[in-house]
Parts: sequence; structure tokens; C-alpha cells
Amino acid sequence: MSNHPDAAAKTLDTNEFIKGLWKENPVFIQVLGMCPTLAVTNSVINAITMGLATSFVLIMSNLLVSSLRHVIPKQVRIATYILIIASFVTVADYVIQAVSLDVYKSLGAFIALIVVNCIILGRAEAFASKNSVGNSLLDALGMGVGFTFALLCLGGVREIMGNGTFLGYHVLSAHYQPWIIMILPGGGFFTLGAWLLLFNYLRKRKEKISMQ
Amino acid sequence: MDFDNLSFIFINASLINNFVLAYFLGICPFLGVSGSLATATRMGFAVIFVMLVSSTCAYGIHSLLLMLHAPYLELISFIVVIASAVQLVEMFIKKFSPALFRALGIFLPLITTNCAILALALFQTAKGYSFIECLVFALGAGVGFTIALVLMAGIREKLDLAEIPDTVKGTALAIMVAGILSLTFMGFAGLGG
Amino acid sequence: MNQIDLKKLTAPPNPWHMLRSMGGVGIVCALLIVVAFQGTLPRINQNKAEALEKAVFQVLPGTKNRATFRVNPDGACEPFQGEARGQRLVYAGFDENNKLVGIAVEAQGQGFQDVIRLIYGYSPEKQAVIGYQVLESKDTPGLGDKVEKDPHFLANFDNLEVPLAPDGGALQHAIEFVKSGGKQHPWQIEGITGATISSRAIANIMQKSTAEMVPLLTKNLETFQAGQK
Amino acid sequence: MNLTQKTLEIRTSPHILSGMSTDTIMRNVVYALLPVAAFAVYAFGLAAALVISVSTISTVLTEHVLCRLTKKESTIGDWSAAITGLLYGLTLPPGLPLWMVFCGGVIAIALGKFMFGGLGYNPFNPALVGRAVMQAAFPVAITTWHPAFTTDRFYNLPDSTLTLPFMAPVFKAVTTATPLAQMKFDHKIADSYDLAMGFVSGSTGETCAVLILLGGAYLAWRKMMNWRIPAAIFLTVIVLSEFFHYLKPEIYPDSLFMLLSGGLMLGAVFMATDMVASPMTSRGVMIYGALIGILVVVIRLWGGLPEGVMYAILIANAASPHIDRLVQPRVYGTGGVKRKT
Amino acid sequence: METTITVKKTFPHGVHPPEAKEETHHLKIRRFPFAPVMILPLSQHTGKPSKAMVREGQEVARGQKIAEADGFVSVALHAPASGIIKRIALAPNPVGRMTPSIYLQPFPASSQEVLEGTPIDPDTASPDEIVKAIQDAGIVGLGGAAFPTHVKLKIPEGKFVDTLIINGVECEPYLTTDHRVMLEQKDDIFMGIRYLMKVTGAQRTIIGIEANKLDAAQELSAAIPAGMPVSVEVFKVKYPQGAEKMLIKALLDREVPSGGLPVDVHTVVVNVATAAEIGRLLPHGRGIMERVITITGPGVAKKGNYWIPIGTPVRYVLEQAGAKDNISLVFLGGPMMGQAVSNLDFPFTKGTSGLVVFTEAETNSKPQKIYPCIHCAYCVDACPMFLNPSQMGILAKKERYEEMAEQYNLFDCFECGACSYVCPSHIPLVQYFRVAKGILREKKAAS
Repeated sequence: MSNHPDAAAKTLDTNEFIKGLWKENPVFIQVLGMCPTLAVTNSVINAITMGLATSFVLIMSNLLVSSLRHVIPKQVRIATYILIIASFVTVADYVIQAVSLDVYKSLGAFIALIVVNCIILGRAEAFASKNSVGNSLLDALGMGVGFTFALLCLGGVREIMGNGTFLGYHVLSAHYQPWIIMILPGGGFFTLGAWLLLFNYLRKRKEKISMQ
Repeated sequence: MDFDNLSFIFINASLINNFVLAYFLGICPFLGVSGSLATATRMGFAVIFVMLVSSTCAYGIHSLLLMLHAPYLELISFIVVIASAVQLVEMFIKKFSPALFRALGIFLPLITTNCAILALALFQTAKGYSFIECLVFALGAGVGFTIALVLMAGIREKLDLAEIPDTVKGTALAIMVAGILSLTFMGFAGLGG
Repeated sequence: MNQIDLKKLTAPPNPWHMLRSMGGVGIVCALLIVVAFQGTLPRINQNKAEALEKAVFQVLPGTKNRATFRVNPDGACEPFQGEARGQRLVYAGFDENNKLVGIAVEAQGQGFQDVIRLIYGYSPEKQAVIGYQVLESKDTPGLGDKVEKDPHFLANFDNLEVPLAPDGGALQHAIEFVKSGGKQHPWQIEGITGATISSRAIANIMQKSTAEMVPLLTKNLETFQAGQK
Repeated sequence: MNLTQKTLEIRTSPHILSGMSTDTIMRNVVYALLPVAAFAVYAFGLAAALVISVSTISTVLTEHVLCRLTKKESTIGDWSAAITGLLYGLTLPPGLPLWMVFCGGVIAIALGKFMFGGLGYNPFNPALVGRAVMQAAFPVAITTWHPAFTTDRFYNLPDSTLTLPFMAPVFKAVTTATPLAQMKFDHKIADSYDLAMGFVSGSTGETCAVLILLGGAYLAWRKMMNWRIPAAIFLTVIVLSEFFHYLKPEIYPDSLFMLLSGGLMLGAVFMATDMVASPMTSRGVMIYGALIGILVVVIRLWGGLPEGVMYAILIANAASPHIDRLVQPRVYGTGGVKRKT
Repeated sequence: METTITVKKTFPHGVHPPEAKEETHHLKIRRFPFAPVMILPLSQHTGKPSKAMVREGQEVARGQKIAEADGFVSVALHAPASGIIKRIALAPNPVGRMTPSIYLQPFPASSQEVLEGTPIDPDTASPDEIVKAIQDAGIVGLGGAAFPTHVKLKIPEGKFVDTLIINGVECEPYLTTDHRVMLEQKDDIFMGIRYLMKVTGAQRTIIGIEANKLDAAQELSAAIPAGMPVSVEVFKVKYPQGAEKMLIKALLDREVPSGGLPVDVHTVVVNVATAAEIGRLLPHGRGIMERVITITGPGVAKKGNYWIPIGTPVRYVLEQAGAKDNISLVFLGGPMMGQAVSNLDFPFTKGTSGLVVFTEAETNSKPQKIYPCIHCAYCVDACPMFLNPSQMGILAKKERYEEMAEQYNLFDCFECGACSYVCPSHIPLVQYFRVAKGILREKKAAS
């Protein structure tokens, strides 16, 4: 019974939403979607835009995949998912261009690269193709929020340290010396590394406490 | 095409703006395959190969879509065509050079969904490179990827034997090492300029 | 329910079924893309035009209107409209009296990290560059991006003389790069301390571009003046 | 005498040791660096003294604190943290704000060494990791040089030195260009004698080539340093730069200038020779040294930066596991029998 | 014969530990009294233990064969003194393992008279007869390895030997037995060489000696019998030159293939003391009863070289040699490869070449702190086998033993100790390698 994909599909489970925020956070815990996580987080606005765009694609593709899950034959499912995802990414790409060309320019090709973000295909394959539309939506929302939150964590640290600003507003003293490395690629690696360290540390401590 | 321009494209793609260390492209295989040197090297060559194939495809698609006035199909076509092309090439290699297939084969499907490959197509389109430039760009990107991967693999093999503190073990360490490597590659900035 | 699903799972793949569902999804996707493309196209074009206008107006102070021209391979310029891809374009700027202020030219070259793209305004009247803006640069933030912000450096381009030699074929003086504090002539670009490489790269791009474009633009001056209809 | 009640020690052979000890080696490297540091203070005055002491204190302190935090025995007794601190301090410009010096020292140990498990496991030279992070973080401050041998250097500090933590420094005092920058941007070549004796501007410890070489000679004589590494670096740099100088003497400087200017001496003698991050075999270190030499020349002559020693060494560090693997010594008896007929 | 000795040859790598030979190298070999009880392990050699031929309570004469070889890789054992077999039981060996041993109680005031056996004539005896005689004489490698000498003298079918090397290198610090033997038993040595050349078919013999024994080299070359194709070569002093493979490399620049034997490069190496013993015993048909042992080290008063009967317990020797009160480390053999003893009741065997006693002063000054490997490459430059001890040490710590064997030739290590000696981080590399080899052998045996 429990093996069956649609077994628990009838009810909505808010855990599907919560898990993406922390326990199964796509960036900090699952370490997925590293490319956008590192590449576009040199400022908060980029991080948020990227987070939202990814969430949008994630939600829409999860919805569509989940609602079509009985229709799509197993053999062609991956191809179909990619098709769906690529379409939504194209949509997101145009919408961002229409909203702000500056943001679009600073994100560059990374909007289009959402297509190959493993989180999206991963959720479609691992969750949406086996669960109800409602739960898939919750899952996508959770993952999206978790992803955006992670990007914000990185973007926030990097923009504040690297530029002394948050969302473009000066939050530190006017004489603050920016750590330019933080908005360089190296800083991206180091910030993510530091966050992962923190999560590792917290997890280790929790394990230790629960063992006692 | 003058040689200076081509060499700049190559140096730029391989060292200055290394796909992995400056653009964070292909981090997944970078972290996943850099555990042992032997696989890293083979993976590197497979990437160079796929990059050349997909760069050619992307150039063709882009020209075709320009003629058809359908730029909005670019992303979808890149994905689909590159994936199929790599698959075809894979079958071709399997048939005609089993040795090469054994060496590179298992990596090919892995690479197809790698963001570095798609990014290569997108970048070369955005930069408006000519066909030759595209190939040099692809070669540079592939070589750069390989260099980063191989250096990383060497360091990680060495670190396998180190007494790493518990908290640092795992991805965090690899990311930090990548950060230091990324810093060292800053030394190449301005080369060929 | 269970039984039906099981049957579906164990059934041999039906090519027609596969094709049908792929086709269906394809159609949905195509619809999506086309709708999004069509829906956003006017806005995107407007954004692009605005961005371009902003740049042109900035490098040609006093401009109120602009016209786009294509540079043909033979060196002649002609009014141009439509898809910008793959074309070599320059933009003429006109003041409120419809008088030609100058011509904005895009140029690019190798910087510290990657290619730097910039746009500058050439005034035929003053025979000088009267404005400049960096369009795209990946040079180190806080160091290389001084070429976009440093007021002292930007002042170089308020009136950077590029007079033609009497025979009209070439510049009288090529633009020169001098280090900070060394500027003596109006055709020299003074570098930034600590960002020598990026500022030198800008000077190189300017030197190359003006040497080619200024004679060409001068030749086509009448076309530009007549450009605004 | 009663042999019955004797407790005997059980040890495994060998029962005698050479007497060489890791902390002795490290301590001697510090000794070899001291004259260099002393000259730095002599040339740049109080500012250099402060930079070097703050850098050393920061690394030693960080090592101690991190060991305590992870409940390990403090490892500052092996002197390696002190070397890192000294070396790192010697690569900094004398006017660098002290808070930056301190941050870099913390990073050098935490990121460059401790994270990998401490002494013996760092794949990169920790001092250079700290320096590279600082270079990327504060590119302006770290390339702002103060002139050497100013008259007031022993009682006046540059304005930038005492900048408040995390605040941007203001460089009011006269700054100057290093010989390398002058070569690169103005094609001006400094006098070799001045370079050798350290009468030029630059990082605190990189200016006096003679003292650095003396320190290196001492270490090489005590066999605490692999002389092949600097030798290979120097040789490569000499050959390459002479070649290009021969081709275009007006653009490319001669080898003497290349050797004596910038951080090449300090880097080749004290940084590239970091035992932990360099290859082990004699042939390996030759390749390693040659790689550094090539990278230094390439970055100096064609790169965007005037100086590339730091990057060259770091990249060679990254490559050294491969070099080690490629040139494992041929084990006795595995290469076939040399037959004499 | 006056020869000017040129010292050039040596092998690459290796180390230079302090020689510490000056206290005993000038002291003539002296005889040693019989201990009240002697313990004669049946397994004093590499290979199968000997088979006891006596029963408890039996009276034996000095020189009488009390155990015979059990198979080819085994040798006979002779009574070192006239006395009574007290019992045959397990007794500890230096590692602490118990091995079957014969306890012999010498008669009070037992004489040094020895039984005479069947003499073997080097000119008339066939090679096989000589091999058998050497086995019957209980001769093993006296340099320390205790490998039955006759085994390596038996040249396998299809192989040949062109050079016989007599190993007078004695590279272990402190030990001077070979030095004294070369000075005092020249005739025995040349006699032994006659037997050995006959057996191996070698056309020439080279005696290899290190430059710290120039007097021995000079006297030996002066004493070479006319017409004998023997020469003396002097090497630079370096450890472990006495190892067969290093000696062959230094002397002939030949390399014994990995896993092979000296005979693969057409040589046989015999220790000089072994050669002397062959030359001393075979003409009388006797067996080994005693051997020359250096007793030295800061912990003993009467340092010197002694003829010590096989089976004498360490305790008895220490008492006679005047051990000091504060001794804390006693090892059999030299300080580089010697084995520390836990138990003073352990007897001297045929393979023991020295007894070095350290006091607390020496052991306490030895640094205890082990640092991580700093890749200084001292060990790489020391290893005579051109291995990479540093990398193997790191692998051993991570218990990656297979990798050590497959990629880093662990089994070519012969535990000379040069790497541990030079290691500034005091990593017990040799010990790591011993453990690794042991575990790998066990694994192999299990599978």
C-alpha cells in the first residue's frame, strides 16, 4: 500500500512545505543548484530575483508535471519534464527582461540556466510525478522558499560585507571598507563554505545532544 | 580571424574566466568527480569533447533560428538538440571506438545535463562569436574545466589523508578549496590583454 | 484504482501514446512561450530603447532626440531601423532645435577580466569626444570599476580632443594614455592610480575606435545632419 | 645491583634518532627570517615593525584559540604558526591598516591551515592564502606602497596604519610605486644594486634580496630547506627573461631585474620551499620550481598584475600532488637489472 | 702487499648515524665463561625449527650435535658446553613469544675442549658435500638475519654466480664484531672463501669493508693468499650499506630485482663472520657453539667483544659485563635494526651480533613528541630502496594498507630504519610498515 505512488495523495500535508525550508533545504542540506547559488548572490536583489524566478519555474513545473502525471508515459517522462521546465524558464526570462533590463543584465545567462538547475528536475521526478497537485504545490513552495532563503543568506552576507549595503541601501558606516573579495567568485565559495560549516556544526551539535 | 583575438578567447575562457572557478558552472561534477584523479582526467576530456560538439550544435541552431526569426525557441532547442547530439555521438563512439567509449562513456550522460554545456551555448550566442571563435571558446572552456577539475582532484586526494576537523568534512571543505583555487586563478587576470 | 494503475505500469509502451503525450505537452509549451514572448515583446523593446536612449543622451549632453544609422562595410552610413543583431550601428543625437549634437559610438576591447564595452559621444563641431559611459565590464569591483565612477577619470572625456589631420584621412594625434597626474595635452587620457590596467584598457579601446571612426563619421556628416526626418 | 627488578623499555627500532625535530626546523626558519624582518623595520620604520608584529601575533593567537575551541592541545609550540605570521607580515605593504593585517592573519591560519587539519596537511602555503584573500578583499590598500627610508620613519606612522577596524583607510602620505609597477607601466628599470640591497619600495620584507639569500643559504646549509626549489625557480626565470629580453629589450627587462625585484626572492626562498605544500622528490621539486618560474614570468610580462609570485606559488602548490605522483622515485630493483657483461 | 685504498664507492641515499664504534673496535675478542644454565631455542634461524636429538637428563659433550636440521631450510644445533640436558620446554624469545628450547646445564668447570668431527677438504669435497657440511655445522648468517647459509649457497638450476661478496661492512653503529673478526681471523676468512667459491662457482671474491675499518681492509688485502682471486673494496661509511641489496649496488652497480635474490644478479653475499666460521669449523667437522658479540653502550662497564657461547642468557652476560643500575633499554643487535628485549632471561642466539645497553639518560633524552608529517622528504632521501616512507606512513595511519603495497612497494621495505632515524616529526615509520606488512600477510593467508 505504502509503495503506491498515490497512496497518500488525497490529503494535503503541510510537512511537504516545511521540509524544504530547513530539514531538506535544497542548498544547505541537499547541496543542489550550486551554480546559481554562487553565481548570482553577489547582491541581494540578484539573489531575490533568482530565487523568485527559480521558485516560479519550480512551482509551475511541479503543478504541470503533477497534473499530467497519469498522462505522461514513463519512457518519455524526463524529456517531457525538460520540455516543460525549459518553457517556463523561457517565460521567466522574458518576464524579467520586461520588468527590469538592469536586473536581467546583471543576472546574464543565469536565468536561462535555471533549466539545468537540478532542484527543479529533481523535484519533478522525485515528488511531483508521484504526488497530488496540492502536495506538489506545497512541495514546490517549500523548496522555492527554502532556495530563495538560502540565496538571501548568501546574497545578504556578500552584499553587506562586500559593499556595505543591503538591497542597495547603506547599512554600515559610510567609512566602511568593503571586502571586495565577497562579491568576487572566491567570496561566493567562501560564503557558501562558511554557511555549510555553520549547518554542519549545528547538525553535529544536535546529534551530540540527541545521543546523550 | 586574427590570432590575438583567438588566443585571448582561449585564455579568457580557460584561465581568467574559468567556467568553474569564476562562473561556478559545472560545480556538481566538479564536486562529484574530483574525488579521484583518474576519473577527473577522463571526465575532463569528456567535457572538452562534449563542449566542442555542443558548441557546434549551438552555433547551427542560433543561425537557423535567426533565419526563422524565432529567438524564443533558442533555449528549448539548445537543450533538446545538445542532449540528442551528445546521445548520438555516444552511440557513434560506442559503435566505432569501444575503447574510447569505455574511457569517456559513463561521463557523457552526466555531462549533458551539466550547466556548463548549456552556458557555453548561451555565452557564445550572447557574445556573437563566429564559428571559429565558438570552437576556440568551447575548447578554452573545456580545457579550463579540466584544469580546475584535475587540480581539485589532486588536492582532494591529498586531503583524503589529512586529519580534517569533523565540522569541515564533506562539501564545505571542497567548496573552501574551490574558493582558494578561484583566488589563485585571479593571478591570470589581464593575461593576453 | 490500484488495479488500473498497475495495468498502466505494466503495459508495454505504446508509441502512439508516447507521441501523443509528447505532442500535447509540446503544444502546451509552445503556446506558453509564444504568449509570453508576444506579451512581453513591446515592453522589452521599450526597455531596450530606453536604455539605449539613456546612454546616448548621457554621452551626448544636450541631446533630446536620436536617430540610428548603420555603418556599411564600405564606410558609408545610412538610416536604419529594425533588428539590431549583427549590425554595426551608430547613433546621432540632436538637440531641441534638431541640430546635430554628435554621434554616439559603441566600442569594445579587452579589459582586465573580460571584454569591456563602452559607448562614447563624438562632437563633430568640437572635434572632440564629449561623453563616455561603460556599458559592460567585469573588471574588479572597487578597483577596475573606477573607470565607470571615478569623477577625475570621467573628466577626461568631457572634452577629449580628436581633431582630424588636415588631409582628413586620419587623426592628428592618436589618443594617448598617461599615468595619473601626467596629463598635458587635451588628447591624453589620464589613468587612475590603483586601476592602471582598466583605465589603460579604456584608453586603448578609445584610441582604436576613434582612429577608425572619427574619419568615417566626418565623411558621413551630411547623412547624420539630414538623418532626423 | 639487581637486574630482576629492572623495568625495561620496549621500543621498536631504530633506537637512535638523528636529533632533527620539526620544531627545530621551524624555529630555524624563524631565525632565518629575523634579519629580513629587521631590515624591514630599518627600511620602513615603525609601520613595518607594527605590521610584522601584528601579523605574527594574529597567526599565533588564532592557532592557539582554534586549538582550544576544538579541544586539542595547542600547537603553537611547533613554531609553524609563527613562520606563517612572519612570512605573511613580510609580504604586506608597510602602510597597511593593522586591522587588515590582523584579519589576514586569522584567515591565513583558519582557512589556510587549520581547516585542513593543521600542520602537515595544508595543500597551500597558509601565509600566501592569507595574502591572496587580502589581495582580493582590499586590492587598493594592499597595493598602496610607502617609500622606504623616509627620515621620520621611526617616530611617524602612515595615516593608514591606525585606521579603525573595518573602516576604509585614507592614504594621505606620499605613496610610491614599486620597481615592478614602474617596469610594467612606465618601462623604468630600477638599479640592480638598489634592488639587491633593498633601497627600493615594496612589501615590508621583500626588498632586500641579499638578506633573503643569506637566510636561505643558512637554511640550505642546515638542510632545513630544499635548495633545489629556489635554484629551479631562479634558473627558469633567468632563462625565460633573458630570452624575452633578447627579443625585445625595450619592453622586457633583463633577468637580474626580474630576480631582484618584487617578491621573487622572498617567495622562492621562503614560500615556495614550504615543505608541506611542495613536492617531495628531487625531480619533483625541479618541476615545481620550473612551474613557478614560468608562471612568474608569464604573469609579470603579460598579465594584468605587476607581480605574480604569490599566484605562481599557490598554483604550483595546487599542482604539487600531481607532480609528486608523476615523479615517484624509481624503487630499487623495479627498473630491471643493469647487466655488466 | 701494499695497496693504496681509494674510497669512492657507495650506494645512493642512506643515512649517517653516529658510529659509536671507537669504544670497542680496538678491543681484542675475549672468551666468556659458561653461564649456569643455557637456553638453546630450536628456532634460532629463519625457516623450520631444528629437531631435538637429545632427551632430558642426557649428558652431552661440547660440540655434540643436539638437534638436527628438519628439512632443507633448517640447520643443526650443537651443544655449546659439556653438561646435562635439564629439560626441553618453551622459553621466551625477545618478542615475548614462547618457542621450544633445550635447557642445558654445563658441568661445573666444564672445559673448552671440543669434539672433533669429520673434516671437509675444500679441494676434494663436492659442492653438495660442502652445502651439507655447512648445514650440519648449524651455520646461519651471522650478520643478524640468521638465514641458513647453505640455502643461499645452493645455486638454483639455470642460474650462475660470477661474484662472491664477503660482507665486512658492519654498518650498524656500536657493533664491532666483524671488525675484530677481520683483524683476528684472517686465515679462517680465506679458508671460508675457498669453500664458498667452490660451492657457488664464483670466479672472484670481493670483500666489502667500510672506510671506518681501514686497518682491517689493509691487513686483509695484505693477507690474501697468492693466486686467490680475492680483492678488498672500501666504501664510504653509510647506513645501511651492509644490507645485501645495498652492498651489491655499491659494489657492482647491479640491482636485485624486486622480490628477487642476489643470485638473480649472479652474486652471493656472505657475512664475513659467517665466512670465518665456515673456515674455522669445516676443516674440523665441527658446529657452531659460540659467536663473537659486541657488548657495549653507556649502560655497561666492561665493554668489549666476546666469544659468547650460544644460549647464554642476557642476564648472565649483563652481570658479567657490569651493567649499571640505571639501565633502561637493552637491545640485541645494533641500534638501527636491533630488537629491544623485555625479558633478561632471553638467551643469545646465532643471529645476535651485539648487545647494546642504554641508561635512562639516553632514553629520556629521546624526544617523545610526534608531530604530523611535514613532507620534509628527509625519509625519501634516506630510503635506500627509493620508497616513499612519508606517503606510506600517512597511508598506514589511515589503514590503507593495500594501497601501500600496490602503489608504493611496501614489501620492498626491509625495515632498515633509516626513515624513522631521520624523521624530524618522530613518526615511527618502520613500526607502521611492520604492522602493515603483518596485516597484509594475515589477510593474504586468510583469503
